[in-house]
Order: sequence, then structure tokens, then C-alpha cells
Amino acid sequence: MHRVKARVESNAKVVHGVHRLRLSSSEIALEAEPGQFVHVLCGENRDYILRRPFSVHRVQNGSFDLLIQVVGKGTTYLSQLESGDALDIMGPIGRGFEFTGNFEKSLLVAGGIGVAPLVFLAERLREDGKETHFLYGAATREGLVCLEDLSTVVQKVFSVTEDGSFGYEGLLTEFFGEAFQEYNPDRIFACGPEEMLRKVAESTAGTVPCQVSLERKMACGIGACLSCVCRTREGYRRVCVDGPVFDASEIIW
Amino acid sequence: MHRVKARVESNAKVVHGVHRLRLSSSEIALEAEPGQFVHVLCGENRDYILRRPFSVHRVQNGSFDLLIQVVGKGTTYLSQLESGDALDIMGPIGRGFEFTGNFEKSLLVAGGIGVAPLVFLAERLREDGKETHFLYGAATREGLVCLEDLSTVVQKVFSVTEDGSFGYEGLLTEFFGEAFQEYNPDRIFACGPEEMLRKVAESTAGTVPCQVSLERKMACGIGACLSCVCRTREGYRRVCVDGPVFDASEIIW
Amino acid sequence: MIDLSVDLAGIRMKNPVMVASGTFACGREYSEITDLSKLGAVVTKAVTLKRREGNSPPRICETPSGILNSIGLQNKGVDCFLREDLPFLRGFDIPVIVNVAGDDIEEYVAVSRRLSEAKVDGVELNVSCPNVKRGGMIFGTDAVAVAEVVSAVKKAIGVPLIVKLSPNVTDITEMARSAVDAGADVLSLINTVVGMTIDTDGFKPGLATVTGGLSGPAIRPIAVRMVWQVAQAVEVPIIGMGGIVEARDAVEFLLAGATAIAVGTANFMNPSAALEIIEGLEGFLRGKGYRSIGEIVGRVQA
Amino acid sequence: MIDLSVDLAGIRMKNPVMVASGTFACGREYSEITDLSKLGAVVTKAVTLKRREGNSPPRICETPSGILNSIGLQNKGVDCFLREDLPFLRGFDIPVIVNVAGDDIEEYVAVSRRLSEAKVDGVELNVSCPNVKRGGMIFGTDAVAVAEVVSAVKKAIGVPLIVKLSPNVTDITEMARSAVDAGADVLSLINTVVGMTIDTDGFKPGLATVTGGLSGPAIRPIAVRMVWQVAQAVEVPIIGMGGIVEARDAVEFLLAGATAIAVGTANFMNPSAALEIIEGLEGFLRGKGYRSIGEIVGRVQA
Ligand SMILES: Cc1cc2nc3c(=O)[nH]c(=O)nc-3n(C[C@H](O)[C@H](O)[C@H](O)COP(=O)(O)OP(=O)(O)OC[C@H]3O[C@@H](n4cnc5c(N)ncnc54)[C@H](O)[C@@H]3O)c2cc1C
Ligand SMILES: Cc1cc2nc3c(=O)[nH]c(=O)nc-3n(C[C@H](O)[C@H](O)[C@H](O)COP(=O)(O)OP(=O)(O)OC[C@H]3O[C@@H](n4cnc5c(N)ncnc54)[C@H](O)[C@@H]3O)c2cc1C
Ligand SMILES: Cc1cc2nc3c(=O)[nH]c(=O)nc-3n(C[C@H](O)[C@H](O)[C@H](O)COP(=O)(O)O)c2cc1C
Ligand SMILES: Cc1cc2nc3c(=O)[nH]c(=O)nc-3n(C[C@H](O)[C@H](O)[C@H](O)COP(=O)(O)O)c2cc1C
Ligand code: FES
Ligand code: FES
Repeated sequence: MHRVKARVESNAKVVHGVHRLRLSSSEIALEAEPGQFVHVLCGENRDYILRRPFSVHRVQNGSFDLLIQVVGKGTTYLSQLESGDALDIMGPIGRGFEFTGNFEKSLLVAGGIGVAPLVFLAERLREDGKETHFLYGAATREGLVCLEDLSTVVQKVFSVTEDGSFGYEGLLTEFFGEAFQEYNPDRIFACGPEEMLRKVAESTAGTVPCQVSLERKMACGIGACLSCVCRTREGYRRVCVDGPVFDASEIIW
Repeated sequence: MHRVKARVESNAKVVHGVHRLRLSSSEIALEAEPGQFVHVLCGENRDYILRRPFSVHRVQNGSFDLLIQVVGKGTTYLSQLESGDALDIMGPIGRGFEFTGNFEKSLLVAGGIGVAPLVFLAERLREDGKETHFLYGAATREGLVCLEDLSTVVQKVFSVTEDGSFGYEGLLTEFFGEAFQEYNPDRIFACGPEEMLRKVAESTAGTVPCQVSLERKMACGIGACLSCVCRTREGYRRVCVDGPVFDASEIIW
Repeated sequence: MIDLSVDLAGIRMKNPVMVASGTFACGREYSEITDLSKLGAVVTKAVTLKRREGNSPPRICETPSGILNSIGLQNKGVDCFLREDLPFLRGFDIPVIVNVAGDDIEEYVAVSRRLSEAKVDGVELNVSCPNVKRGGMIFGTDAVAVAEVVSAVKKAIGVPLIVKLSPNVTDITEMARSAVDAGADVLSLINTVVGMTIDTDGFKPGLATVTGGLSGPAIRPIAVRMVWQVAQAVEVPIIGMGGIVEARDAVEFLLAGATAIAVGTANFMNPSAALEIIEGLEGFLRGKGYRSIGEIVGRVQA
Repeated sequence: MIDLSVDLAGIRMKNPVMVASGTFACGREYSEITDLSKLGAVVTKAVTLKRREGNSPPRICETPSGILNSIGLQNKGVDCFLREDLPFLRGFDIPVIVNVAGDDIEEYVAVSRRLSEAKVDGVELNVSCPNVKRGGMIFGTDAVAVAEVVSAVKKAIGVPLIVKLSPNVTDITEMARSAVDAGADVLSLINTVVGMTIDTDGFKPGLATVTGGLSGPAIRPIAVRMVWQVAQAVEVPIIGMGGIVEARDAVEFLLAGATAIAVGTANFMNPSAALEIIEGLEGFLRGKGYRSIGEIVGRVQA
């Protein structure tokens, strides 16, 4: 894990309210694994003082991307950065997805901005020659921000929108069974709202291994403060360094 | 007094650490009198929450200028504004200089950024056909930011710099007697550090009327909170609305 | 139509948003730029029996997300208040609540009686001003003293009695119960938290009085906690305050159990803060499908 | 050369800057990105006799210029601490101060004795954790209980005894005197201020425990005030903390009367905060022409 002053290489508005920030840091780009995150100081502000965690979305040579949904003060600050600005970043942090095991076909399940780390994972799975399918849900067609990127990386994308503006209409979890049937995966990797993760975990319980990436408010982001714990079969565990990716079977929802 | 969303027309760096902000507001430009100030919200920040007071430095048709020395968070924010930005401003506020009386020759005494309201006053005095001289002190030649502007407005400028890089070398107050002798004014108007004002007031006590513009930390800026008081012969008085300009003889230093 | 009206022990307000004592003077200054008649109520700066000079300056400094003040009890005295300020405030057709301070029980009683005779809408006893050296503080942090001053004033007046509590105590519920048992009709909380800053260049305290009262967003979590604790402990309505800047902040206090709220330090940032909060509350309730403000009071799921 | 060293009742530190309990765990995590050997001392997260689970999540939320936490006493117990963490910390050649918590006097004594036997450099009694329902709080807000636990622990140990005070009291000097009379060698203050937030969408408290401890810049004026008050009241050295982010903040506490300071919440913003403060202090003293840190302790002109 490093602490760097990363330079903003570019800040692109993907759709309204979602930005892709490209940050230069060869250390982080080199070491980051899918599912790991970076902990970002959003300005020298003393009003809101905590860093904000964001998944590593993609890596290039010497730089990496964050995919940021604007929801509050910190993300608003990030969305306004310009090329050349510097950002105080710690990372890569945490236990990412475990994808080196013995499996053939995986299904990646992304709810909304939860897609961020799964694009990185999908790229790695393709490099490993695995067959990968994607179940992708959002409120609207606009919300499926990575659809184009994914089309070149995974075999198939099963899209669901709440308003029916693209793909199936409804909640992603309503179609999980159908997608599962269709692709018959032997691994599940999921990231999104906790309610979605819980349902996915319950649907797969006892069938195929399922890994979920959790979110918690974080203070230190490096395992020291114990503020980010989730309930697991082994007691409280820290999402920042014992996760953010957990085997779904460990979690007590 | 008005509360307006003023548009930034321009933000010019005068010298390092001093900016001239031109703000559009016909109400304020029309009503402001020399010595009055505006109370400025420096961003939507919740870290430092008070507005900051700044003298009206000049007025044009439909707009007015502030001359801002960057000393802390609020002034740093203001120095970074760009044309087109909006600023939440209350003003004009307070009792300005009383310059309609019966006098011939005035001496304006400015220490550092205290020059801001005195340029406005000098312009009005010229319009009134008065003979006006200026005693102007700063740390260095650079700090005499309004020297050029003044040369066209007043009869003579007596300059003092602490490092001797322009005019006389030393503290302004060391040369007050000399300037006073030279111009023989029958009115003094002064703005600058309180220590300077006190010395000027003491030098003039019982000779010619002297008005001083005071500075205090302000919360409301409109007379309600009683946080900005100074000690006067009539008890504590509010610098924001009973001042900022007081007759020096009223002040208990 | 959303019903924002509240009844504070007989004080009828068209909405629950008041301005906090000491931050709005008697409203005159603010009336130029904001419409007082829209407020739920005005609470005046503290009034004492005789004119007071207040504390030496500097009286204010900034702290992270807050301010520290030591105005003290500068005011013109109750006679002058009744002559000059009350008639002005009466012009806006909103309840006028007068904050009362004193050095001893006799002064509290004398001032409150005069105000009651003048039929102000409510008396708010400031038993908690941390900036007055003589008397003041002791009342606010000692349950027995609070009870004494409250019951003495209660006997002397015929208008609703609001008691404003100090947060600078180990157990705010003890103070609250003591005030209510002694006759408080309404509780106001919180007053400012005692704090101090030091200028690291001059080695001098930021305030001439050395310590002063901390207010603003910084203290909001403390205030919300105390309102919640007191709401569990007593039955009387509560006026919640401490760092309220926008409507969401006000909602926090209502959920915690406050019937009304007051806006203090935020007036300095935004003189229309109270009016914007009134609108914001209405929008909040509409958005959530409520029809009256009372429906959310005390509704925190704790 | 500026002399930054301080002696805290026998604990020799090369500079007055420590990290505050609970914000730095046992240093392992931070050691990857910051040089522990440069710190004045490390204060560990609270250690109890047996392993503890801590409070239910959510355990943290943000407030204006602060955070609210309710970690509770999650830790692996004193045996595990002595086995796994102490040897690690010993590797940095800086004093190791261990924060101790318990449900009752017996637990405080048992843990402190074990630590003293293991020759830690100091024991810091956390008599003030607002997040533990059983016991904890009561000690910190009752002068008699503070005295009891302090004198019991004092008898049981042979290393310097630091007592960490709760700010949630009416009179901090009463607690301070009580702790010192009972044998405290050093006082630490302040612990967190009890606060609460409410999520206005879900109507739920921000923390599972409803209330929690407020820390960060928001509480700095409260902390500076208490350090100043306590410095007038007792003779023992004080470790000041509460919202210290940069060197100027640390100077405020030193001027108020603290001999050393601790950096807590700021570690989360800036893991090198403590190291930067050490450098900043040196620069500050040099700029003002002082030669040792002791020259500014308690020098506020109040
Ligand atoms: C491991 C991890 C990876 C994440 N990856 C991404 C990502 O790739 N893209 C993205 O857009 N978002 C991601 N998030 C969520 C992101 O951290 C929050 O949206 C962000 O912190 C909100 O900050 P804010 O100041 O804009 O919002 P505010 O609501 O103002 O934040 C207030 C506080 O709550 C915390 N917070 C708010 N929402 C969340 C959340 N969902 N998870 C954790 N803390 C939260 C903030 O960090 C802050 O402390 C991730 C969260 C975690 C834990
Ligand atoms: C009536 C009046 C007119 C003024 N006119 C001008 C002007 O024309 N140009 C100019 O550059 N400055 C002027 N000042 C001073 C200016 O208000 C301060 O420099 C400014 O508030 C500093 O804000 P900051 O956030 O940058 O500094 P910080 O030091 O971060 O401010 C901290 C707090 O102290 C207050 N403060 C700091 N310095 C002063 C000061 N000298 N006077 C009053 N409050 C202060 C701030 O308002 C704020 O509340 C005037 C002050 C007054 C009272
Ligand atoms: C400048 C100032 C003056 C105050 N004067 C009084 C007062 O006279 N009487 C009183 O009961 N409270 C007084 N208060 C306390 C406020 O009414 C309020 O309780 C406190 O500031 C917390 O609210 P806030 O954070 O919204 O300001 C004063 C507060 C400030 C900031
Ligand atoms: C997450 C967190 C955990 C803490 N845990 C402890 C603890 O175990 N024991 C203790 O005495 N204080 C604990 N504290 C209090 C801090 O040590 C410190 O007294 C307080 O946070 C004020 O300092 P700060 O504002 O610099 O954080 C904790 C504080 C935080 C923020
Ligand atoms: S955020 Fe501090 S332990 Fe996870
Ligand atoms: S700043 Fe409020 S009265 Fe002057």
C-alpha cells in the first residue's frame, strides 16, 4: 500500500452524475488487483474530514481509473477536478476478488455503480481465458454506464433496468435466477447495493461459490480504527482490509 | 442595505497577494458611500462559517470594486474566483466617512490595504473640489498598490515604505508629523492597522477633526449580534453599523 | 396543504421555526432583508433589569464549523425593551418570546414579571449563559438552583415559561427534570458549549473573557443527542437548537423529539436561513407524504 | 537545535507528539506508510482482560468538522496484546503507552497489573469511554468512582499512571483533582464528547448505539478550554488532545498548559499528521526564537 500525490490525467463525464477520473500512479496501477480500492482525500477541507473509498475501475500503464457516482460532498469535489490537479491517495487497499481458483464460467453481477470493480475483474478473467457473463442492473439505460466497455470484454451482458428503458424491466434480483439458469456459472462475483448482494448470496447459497464486495463507511481505511466492520461467522471483520470482498457464505446479513 | 447575488465581472491580481474584484450590483454601486463596506459569504463552506467584511474600494456604473489582501481562508477563496462566478453579498453597510462638512484641505492616511476605502473617498473629495493629500505607507513598494490610481485623484502623495524601496523609509507614523506640517490639513481621514490609527489620532487630538475606520471581527455585520464592538466614550459601540468610521475623539483606544 | 403549525404550551406558531436568542437582536436589523412575519416566533436577545455593558472585546472568534462568542449580557434593560423593541416586534403578528437573564433570582423574577404584565407571548429563562461571571452559570449547572429560579419565576408570571438549558453538565436529563418539576412549560436546548481558542502568534486567548460559548454546526451532534435524551425524560415540548443551518438539520431535531427548532449562528451566514428552513420543511414533509409537522416529532427509530 | 523532548512523569519522549488511543490501533497498519520511530510515543487502542466484540455497526458517521464513533472496546484481550502487539511496538524504540478499559475496578486492576509486569512505559486508564454501556461511563463522570479506580490501579502497578478524563462532565477540574489526589501521575484529556446524528431519510440514528463519541476539529475549542482549566487546577503534566490537525493546533494546547499532545482523528485524514506536527512544532519554536518546547507550555496570557 502506498500514499501518493496522484495527478489527474483526465476527468470525463460519462453520463450525468457519473465521472471517470484517470489518475497517474505507477505504483498503484502496477499493484492493484480487481476488487481493491483506493482511499481518497477529497480536498483540504475541514468541514467533511474523512477520506472516501473508491474501487479501482481499470488500470493502464502507469495510471488507473476511478468510476465515480456523484452523491455528496466528496464526490462532488472529485467530479470538479481538472487535468493536472493533484489528489492525495492511499492504495491499493484490501482483499480483492479471488479469481485464480479452479472454475470455468463466471457470472459477474453488478448493481448500478457496483460495476466499477467488476470491469477490472472481467478484464482479468478474459486475460485468464475464462468464459464470463455479466448481469447488469441500473435504474435507467443511462445508468448502465459501462455497457459498451463490457461488450468487448465478456461473452454476454444480461441487462436490466428499473424503468425498462433497456433490457429487461424490473430489479436485477428478479432476473438473477433466469440469468443463472441461462449461463450456468460455477462462480459468482457481485458488487452493488447490500440488499442486492444479500439476495444474490441467498440464491446461490450452497450451489456455487459467490464473492461479494461490501461497502461501509470508513475512517482510516487501513485496518486501524475498526469503524468499518461487518458481521461474519468469525465475528466482526474489517471491510477495508479483511474485505471489501468476502465469500458470501462468511457474511451474516 | 441589500442582499444580492453579485456576478464577478473580473478578478485581477494587482500584485502578489492583492486582488481587485469587480462585482456587478447596481444597488450597491448606486448607494455605497466612501467608508461603507460589504459583507461577503466566501463560499458555501461549513468549515469557516462567517462572512467577511470588505470596504467598497471604488464604484462604477452598475458595479463596484473590492481590493482584497489575501491573508486567510476567506480571502484565498475570493482570490480564486473567476469572471461569471456569483457571490452572496450584503451591503452597503455602516456609517462611512463624513466629508460634507466645512473644510478645505484634507489629509488621507492609509496604512497598507487600508487604502481601499480611501481611494473611493479621494474620488468623492475631488468631485467636491476639495484639496486632498495622501500619506501612504506600506512594507514595500509593491505594497503601495494604489499609487498610480491615486496620482490622478489627489494633489500629492507622501509615500513611506518600511524597507525604503520607495519614498521615505520607516513607519508611516514616523512621518505623520512631517506630512501634517507640509499639507496643513483641516481634516484627517485614516484607515489602516489599529496601532497606526491610534498614533494618528493622538497626534491630531485637539488640533483638527480626525476620522478613523476601524476593523473588528464580525458575525452578523448588520448590528444584531454585538460581536464587533469597540470602546467609545458612550460605551461599547458596534463597528459594523455605528462605524466602521468613527470620530477619533470618540474612541477609547 | 402541509400543516406546519405547532402549539408550544399555548404559544401558537404557524410553523416550528424560530430564531435563537442573541443572534437576531430584536429583529429590527434583520427586518430590512427578511420577512419577520413569516417566522414561527422571534426570541429576543437576553434582557436584564438594568442596562448592561456586556463583556470586553474581542467577543468573537471562528472555530472549525463554529464560532465562539462572549457577548455577555449587553442590553438596554427591560424598560427600554418594553418601550422601544416590543412595540416594533408586535408589528409582525408573530409570537414574541423574550429571553431573560439575571444575576440572582430576584432579577429573574422582576424582569419576567414586567414582561408578563406586558403580555409577551413567552418568557425564556436563560439560566445557562456561559459568558456571565456573576450568577448565571451556577443556575444552569446545578439542578437545585435551576429549580429555585424556575419556581420563583413561575409564580410571578402568567405567560408560558420556557427554560433554556446549558449543555455544560454531566446529565442534561437531571436539569430537564428539575426545571419541569419546578414548573417549566417548555424546555429550550441547547445553549452554547464552553470553549476557548488561543492565538498562537500573540499567545492570547481569542476572546477577552478567555472562555466563551461555542455554537454552530460543530455542536449539532451534541445538541441532537441532548434533545433526544431530554425527550425521553420529560413530557413538555422542547425547542431544539444548536448548529441548524438547513431544513435537514431541523428535521434531525424534530425526529429526536423537538416540537420546534431555533436557528442561531446560521443567521450570520444566511439571514434568510430560517425562512428557507420553513420552506424546506414543507418540501420535506410533502416529499415523504406527511401532512403535518407533528407526524415526525420524536420519530427516530432508536 | 531545538529541544523537543519532554518527560511525562518519567516517560521520556523525544518530542511531545503522540498518537491518540483508538485511532492508531497498535501501529502495525500505519507502520507501512509512516515512520513510527519518529513519534514521541504510541498510545494503543483500549485493551481489556478478555477479547471483546465491540459494538454493532454502523460504528461511524461524519459530522461538521468531526466524526462520531461507537467502536466500543473491540480488542483481542490483554494476553493477545502482550503476545502479538507489544513485541511489535517494542521494535521502534519509542515509549509504548497502553490504554486500559474495563467493566469494573477488578478488570482495570487486572489488566494494568499484567501490563505493568510486562514493563510497558505507561498505562492510560480509559475511565471515560462513552461507547460502553456497562460500567465505563460511570467512572468518568463521577469523581468518587474515578478516585476509586485510580487508587486501586495505582497500588497495583509500578509504571507511570495516566488517567484519561471524559469531557462529558459539569466540572472537569473536579474530575482532574480527584484523579490526581488518588494517584494519577499524568492526565490525558479530552476523550470524545457524547453526540448523535439522525439519518433524515431512514429516520434511524447514524450509529447503531444511537449515541457515540464526537472527535475531530469540531471539539478543539472544548478540549483547549478543558486543558486550560485543568492546568490551573492540578500540578501533574497533561496530555492534550481533541481535534489537533496541524502544528498550530498543537501549539494551542501547549500554550493552554499541556506538556504533550496526541493526534487522533487527524490520522484518518493524513497518516503522517503526527510527523508533520513534530516538524511544524520545531519550525514554530525556531521562528519565535525559543529553544525548547517547555518554554511555551502554559504560556497563554489569560
Ligand atoms: C470499498 C468501497 C468501494 C467503493 N467504490 C466506489 C466506486 O468505485 N464508485 C463510486 O461511485 N462509489 C464507490 N464507493 C462508494 C463511495 O465511497 C461513496 O459514494 C462516497 O464515499 C460518497 O462520498 P460523498 O462525500 O460524495 O457522499 P456523502 O454522503 O456526503 O458521504 C458522507 C460519508 O458517508 C460515506 N459514504 C457515503 N456513501 C457511502 C458508501 N456507499 N460506501 C461507503 N461509504 C459511504 C462517505 O465516505 C462519507 O464518510 C465505494 C465504497 C466502498 C466502501
Ligand atoms: C469594515 C472592514 C473593512 C475591511 N476592508 C477590507 C478591504 O477593503 N480589503 C481587505 O483586504 N481587507 C479588509 N478588511 C479586513 C478583512 O475583513 C479580513 O482580512 C478578512 O476578513 C480575512 O478573512 P480570511 O478568511 O482571509 O482570514 P482569516 O484570518 O482566516 O479570518 C478568520 C476570521 O477573522 C476575521 N478577520 C481576520 N482579519 C480581520 C480583519 N483585519 N478585520 C476584521 N476581521 C478579520 C475574519 O473575518 C474571520 O472571521 C476589512 C475589515 C473590516 C472590519
Ligand atoms: C452571538 C450569540 C449571542 C447569544 N446570546 C444569547 C442570549 O442572549 N441568550 C441565550 O439564551 N442564548 C444566547 N445565545 C445562544 C443561542 O441562542 C443558541 O442557543 C446557541 O447559539 C446554539 O444555537 P446555534 O448553534 O444555532 O447558534 C447566543 C448565541 C450567539 C452565537
Ligand atoms: C475511532 C476512535 C476510537 C477511539 N478509541 C479510544 C479508545 O479505545 N480509548 C480511548 O481512551 N480513547 C479512544 N478514542 C478517543 C481518542 O483517543 C481521543 O481522545 C479523541 O478522539 C479526541 O481526539 P481527536 O479529536 O484528535 O480524535 C477513540 C477515538 C476515535 C475517533
Ligand atoms: S476503516 Fe478503519 S478499520 Fe476499516
Ligand atoms: S457584527 Fe453583529 S453587531 Fe456588528
